[in-house]
Amino acid sequence: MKRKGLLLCIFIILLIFVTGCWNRRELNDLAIAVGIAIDKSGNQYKVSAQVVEPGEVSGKKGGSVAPVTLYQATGDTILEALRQMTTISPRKIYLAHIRILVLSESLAREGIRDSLDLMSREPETRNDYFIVVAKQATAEDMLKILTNLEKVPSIRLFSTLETSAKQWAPTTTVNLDKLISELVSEGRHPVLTGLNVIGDKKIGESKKNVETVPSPADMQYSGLAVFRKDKLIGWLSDEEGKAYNYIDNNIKSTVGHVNCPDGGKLSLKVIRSNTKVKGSLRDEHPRITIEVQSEANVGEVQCHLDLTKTETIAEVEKLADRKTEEFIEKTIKKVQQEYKIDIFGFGEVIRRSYPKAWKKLKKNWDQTFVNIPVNVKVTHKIPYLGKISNSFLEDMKE
Amino acid sequence: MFKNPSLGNSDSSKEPEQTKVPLTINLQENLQHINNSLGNSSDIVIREIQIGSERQIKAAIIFTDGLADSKSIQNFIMESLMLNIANADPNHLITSQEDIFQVLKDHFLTAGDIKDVTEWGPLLTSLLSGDAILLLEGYSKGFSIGMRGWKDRGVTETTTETVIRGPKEGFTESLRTNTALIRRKIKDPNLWLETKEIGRVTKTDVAIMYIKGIVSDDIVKEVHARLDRINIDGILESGYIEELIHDETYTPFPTIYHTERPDIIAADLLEGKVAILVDGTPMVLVVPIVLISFFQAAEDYYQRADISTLIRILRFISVFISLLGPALYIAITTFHQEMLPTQLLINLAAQREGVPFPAFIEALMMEVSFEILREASLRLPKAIAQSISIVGTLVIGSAAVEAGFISAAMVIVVAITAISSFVLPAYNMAMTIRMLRFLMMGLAASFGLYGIIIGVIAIVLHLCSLRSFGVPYMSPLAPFILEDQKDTLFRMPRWAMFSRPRMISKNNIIREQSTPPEKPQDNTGG
Amino acid sequence: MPENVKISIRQFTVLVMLITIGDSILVLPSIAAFEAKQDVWISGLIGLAVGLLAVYIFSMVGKLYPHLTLVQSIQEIFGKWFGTFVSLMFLFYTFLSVVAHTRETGDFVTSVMMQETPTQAIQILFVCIVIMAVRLGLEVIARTGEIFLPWIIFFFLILVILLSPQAEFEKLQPILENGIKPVLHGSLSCIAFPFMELVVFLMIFPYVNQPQQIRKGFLQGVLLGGIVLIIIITVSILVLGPDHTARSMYPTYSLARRVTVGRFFERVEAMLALMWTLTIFMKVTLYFYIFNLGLAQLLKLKGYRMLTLPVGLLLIVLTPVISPSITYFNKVISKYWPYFDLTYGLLLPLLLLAVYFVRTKFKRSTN
Amino acid sequence: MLTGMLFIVAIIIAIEVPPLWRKKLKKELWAFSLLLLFGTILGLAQALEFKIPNPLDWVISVYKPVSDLMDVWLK
Repeated sequence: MKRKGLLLCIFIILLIFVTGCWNRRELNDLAIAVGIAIDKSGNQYKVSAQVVEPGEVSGKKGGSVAPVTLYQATGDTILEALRQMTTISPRKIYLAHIRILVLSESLAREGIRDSLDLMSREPETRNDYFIVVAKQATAEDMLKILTNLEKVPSIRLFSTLETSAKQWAPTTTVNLDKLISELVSEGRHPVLTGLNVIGDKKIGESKKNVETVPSPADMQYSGLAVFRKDKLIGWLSDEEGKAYNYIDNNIKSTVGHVNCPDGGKLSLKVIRSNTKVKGSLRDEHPRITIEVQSEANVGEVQCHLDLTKTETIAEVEKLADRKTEEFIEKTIKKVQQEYKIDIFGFGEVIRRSYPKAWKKLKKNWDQTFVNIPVNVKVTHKIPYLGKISNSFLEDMKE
Repeated sequence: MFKNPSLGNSDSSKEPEQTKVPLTINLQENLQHINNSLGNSSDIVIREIQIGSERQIKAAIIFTDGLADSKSIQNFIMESLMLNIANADPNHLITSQEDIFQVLKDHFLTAGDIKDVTEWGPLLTSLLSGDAILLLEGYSKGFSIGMRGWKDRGVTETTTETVIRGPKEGFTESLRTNTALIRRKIKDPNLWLETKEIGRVTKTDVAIMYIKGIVSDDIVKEVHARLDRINIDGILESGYIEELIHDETYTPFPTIYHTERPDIIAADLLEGKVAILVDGTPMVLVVPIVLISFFQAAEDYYQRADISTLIRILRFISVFISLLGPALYIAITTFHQEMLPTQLLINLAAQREGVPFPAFIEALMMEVSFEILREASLRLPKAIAQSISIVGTLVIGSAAVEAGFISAAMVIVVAITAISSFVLPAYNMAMTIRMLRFLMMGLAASFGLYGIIIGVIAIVLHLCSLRSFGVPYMSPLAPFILEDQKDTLFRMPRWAMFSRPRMISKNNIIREQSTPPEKPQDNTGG
Repeated sequence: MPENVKISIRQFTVLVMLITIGDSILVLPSIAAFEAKQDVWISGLIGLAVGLLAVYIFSMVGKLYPHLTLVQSIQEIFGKWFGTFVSLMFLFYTFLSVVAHTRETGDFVTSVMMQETPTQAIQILFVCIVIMAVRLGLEVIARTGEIFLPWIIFFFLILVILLSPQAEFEKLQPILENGIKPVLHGSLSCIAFPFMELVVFLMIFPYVNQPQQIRKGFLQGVLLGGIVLIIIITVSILVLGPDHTARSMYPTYSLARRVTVGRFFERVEAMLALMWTLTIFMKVTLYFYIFNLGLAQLLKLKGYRMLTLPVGLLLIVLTPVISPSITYFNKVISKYWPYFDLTYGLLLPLLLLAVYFVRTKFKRSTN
Repeated sequence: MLTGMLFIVAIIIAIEVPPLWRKKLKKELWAFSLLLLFGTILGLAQALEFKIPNPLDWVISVYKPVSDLMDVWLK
């Protein structure tokens, strides 16, 4: 019996060797796509995939060839276009390492729904890349610019967005899961960060771009694209973007300035911020209260203030509170009046606290949203002043 | 398939023809018989003498040159018989009326170990074991006198199991020395020693050692039964015994432990295990054994508990690497590229640019060439072995990478795997892991991580089904025994290791009752 | 008696726990969240409560004939002909469960990891080790369970701990948005999948070495396994949200994709996912064992081992038959299978108890 | 597919039948053979692309009323 068992084992192992290897793909059979751009051309999709040239990217060698290449194809569906790329590319496009998905503004205005299904259905893709909108440009242009510091442009786009969202706040990182959950939510509309090219696009496409200082062309994130469901309807400026992130409790750290009472400016580094959005119901009419609690350090002083006094600090805190409140309120007003849709998730807030009332409200929530009273309350706390207390400007007699 | 077709007695009956034949009275005939039986072998020394006060009795001393200590024979047999008898007290004069044997034994032979032999079988065996045989004219019996003494390697430092801290001595090829080495460590009267003779031709001495009262009697009985079942012409090394008595042949895992360190044997005996010593080899077998024992080095118990625990965890990690390292690399780089961070993936892809083989073949080539190098350096003299390993690792490795046959990452993986496999204290277990590594690589190459997990499940199932002399191989992990966890994944402080393994020593499990050391009362007031 | 082995009460508890987790850890959050949305954790709690009750009933049934397996005691209670029929139905149920679970494993591995590999190949490999395990016997299965349990718990904890920073408690609100009915509907699958399927343990009661402790061990195992399931359901909701949970085929896998620690420990879902093949493996193995054992006992054979290979072949042949498409299969599993489970997990034990008591009463009164 | 199937069946027979035969376990041999035959027939039917009834369809037909009732009741 034992020997028979052994025989069986050998048989199974043989079977495995003979039949296995369906899914096997060697590393050098892969075209590692790091960025995908989707444009609309007529009724078809034009898909561009930025593919890494591994030998050029990884240290040692590096030379005359660009670190990435761009494959483009047009098809009725995105998957068809992707597969059509194999007529150009020697290897199969491998999607698991996409870092960034760029959608063109024109596509976004028509609706991004169809583009997203593939990305969420395809088992190969993951959900850790960011989705951005190419502002007033085609998406493919965004993947054509060569960059410095980070040889692979898509990886650079990824880390740029991550860093700026962390340090500066007007941009926001949106991945597929978040986008989809906002798309299906009844009480919220999505936003995406915008991306555009600054400088000379033509030079940006050649290696010359990384040979000169500063680069003639570069990519920059700016503004947030506002969507009604899956259609882009407008843009928010950087400051409004920051306000959006305040409301969304998305601020990791940022910098803002206040005007000193005697003129001049004082900038504050926000190091921690926490936002609570509360909904309440008064006679069937919803109201929203936004409470922001920020911790900020003094970053730069360009005016005469005696920071050694606690009263001054309290005063600066007040100033900062009012400043932040103002721009948050302004942004909400703008969205209410101009775009008339709820991108802040106030509807979700009401749904969570008042599920019964929400059932009635949800039918025309966006109309309700336009007139919803919002109360913003910001409190700053300034625990530290940086390396020095009073500015040397104080002692510098003119 | 390979079983002996005629397990009858056809060939075994021929050999022991002489065992029962008695000696004759005629001395010359007896000597002739010895010469005939041994084919006039030149190392058999036959010294004919005449003893008695009047030298009236013809006698012969027979011994094997090289096995018997000829100096002792001269001092304690020849001198006594040839000189002392002549000068002896007249009361003890040898006369032909008396039983001369009794007289000789009682008054003249100044040797310790004297046995009567009346049949040819035992006579020849003890002659060839190094005893001196004394035959007398007119008697159909003789003496076998313990005069064994041959050139011996002596107790030296072990070469296969070295330690930083702990005793350095190792067993030798002589059974007696080995039992003495163990006795020196355990001076308890309950340390029992039973000897058997196994091997129809070699007649090798096999000793079973255990501590009565600690060992489980069932296991001793089982060991006896299995040893008695052996019917083989020769035992040259304990490996013969191991293969003939272990529980399961169709397994890559060893179910019997072997060591050449007396301190390990002593520790195992104290845990209630049974040691099987075989004459002619320094490798002593221990049964029953569990998987965890192969992860426990002697040093674990001489160093402090925290160090030992960390080192033991390191050992588990290295076994994991050694078993699954190349398999995981193959699976991840050929099936699950999404698991790699982007930058790493790009680097690996860059290394693989231009490598003509699939990762599996690449790994297989590297692993096989490593095994060749390892085996080669094992067989060569130490000095050459080193240069071989330098040539193998540095020259071939880097040349293969330069030439673009192999990716550098693969060299790293194979190298770390190879080094990890040497961390295990037990060489035979390391070999097992190596064999299974190839199986896992095959599974990984065809089914990726899924194949690996299936392989791991199969290995665990197999391990759980194994037993060593009735003790489950995976205990105390499965069946889980909480008290025995103190010396499994961790090594608890000495005072916490209060009991013996539950599964091995079924009765008498209390081992110590010491309490944790207390801090002295601080009376200085500082 | 084809088997003459004993497992300890600890091993029994471990097996119960592993089987409770079983395949439920993969599919339950999705199926239950489809009905109950964000209140699915309440469904889980209801499921656990009913499950504990059911286990209590199982142990009562087990005490009627402590030395007989379920198939044997069915015949003892229902009489020869009807008993044989019920036993056959029960075996049909266990066999169909094995087929469905094997199919599930194949689908899972194929759809998340190896799209181009034929499901059949995955299943054949899987069934091979299942047969190997079953041929080695209950003792080995139980010991293997003991080896795997710490690993499963370890990886489960890793998953939960690493995901805890991403948990958003607002996602649990509003509680009972649509009243209690969807929650009850969701709890149906929470009762059936993990707990009702434990009825098969009635087949191994006689092999536990301390029968008087079975009830305690059983309840412990179910409680621990149930807690693991409730935690995974809750974490799915907290991290993924109800919509995503209901939409994914394998929410736990989506969860594992979310794991990221400081950009270096991420993309480990394949590793974590494979840990769940361990629990499914244990479940399939036990069911397969029980089917073979039950069949051997029904036919009064000397041992069950010769049945394993033909049954394995049958299993491989049937897996593609039962699932022409994943939509069909998922619909059957989420809509009809719970009732199938309930029939054997609740109705059968209650019927056994009722008939037993009626018969003993009747006997006593006639005597 | 077909040959692979028959090959597997042959292997199974080679593994199981001799010991059963040697031990003269008639009933076991019958049970084994019937199961194997059943499996082989189903497998061949599948390999030749005959339609095999799906046991889950039976389950559906039994439980559909219950399920529909529950759906209505718990809506």
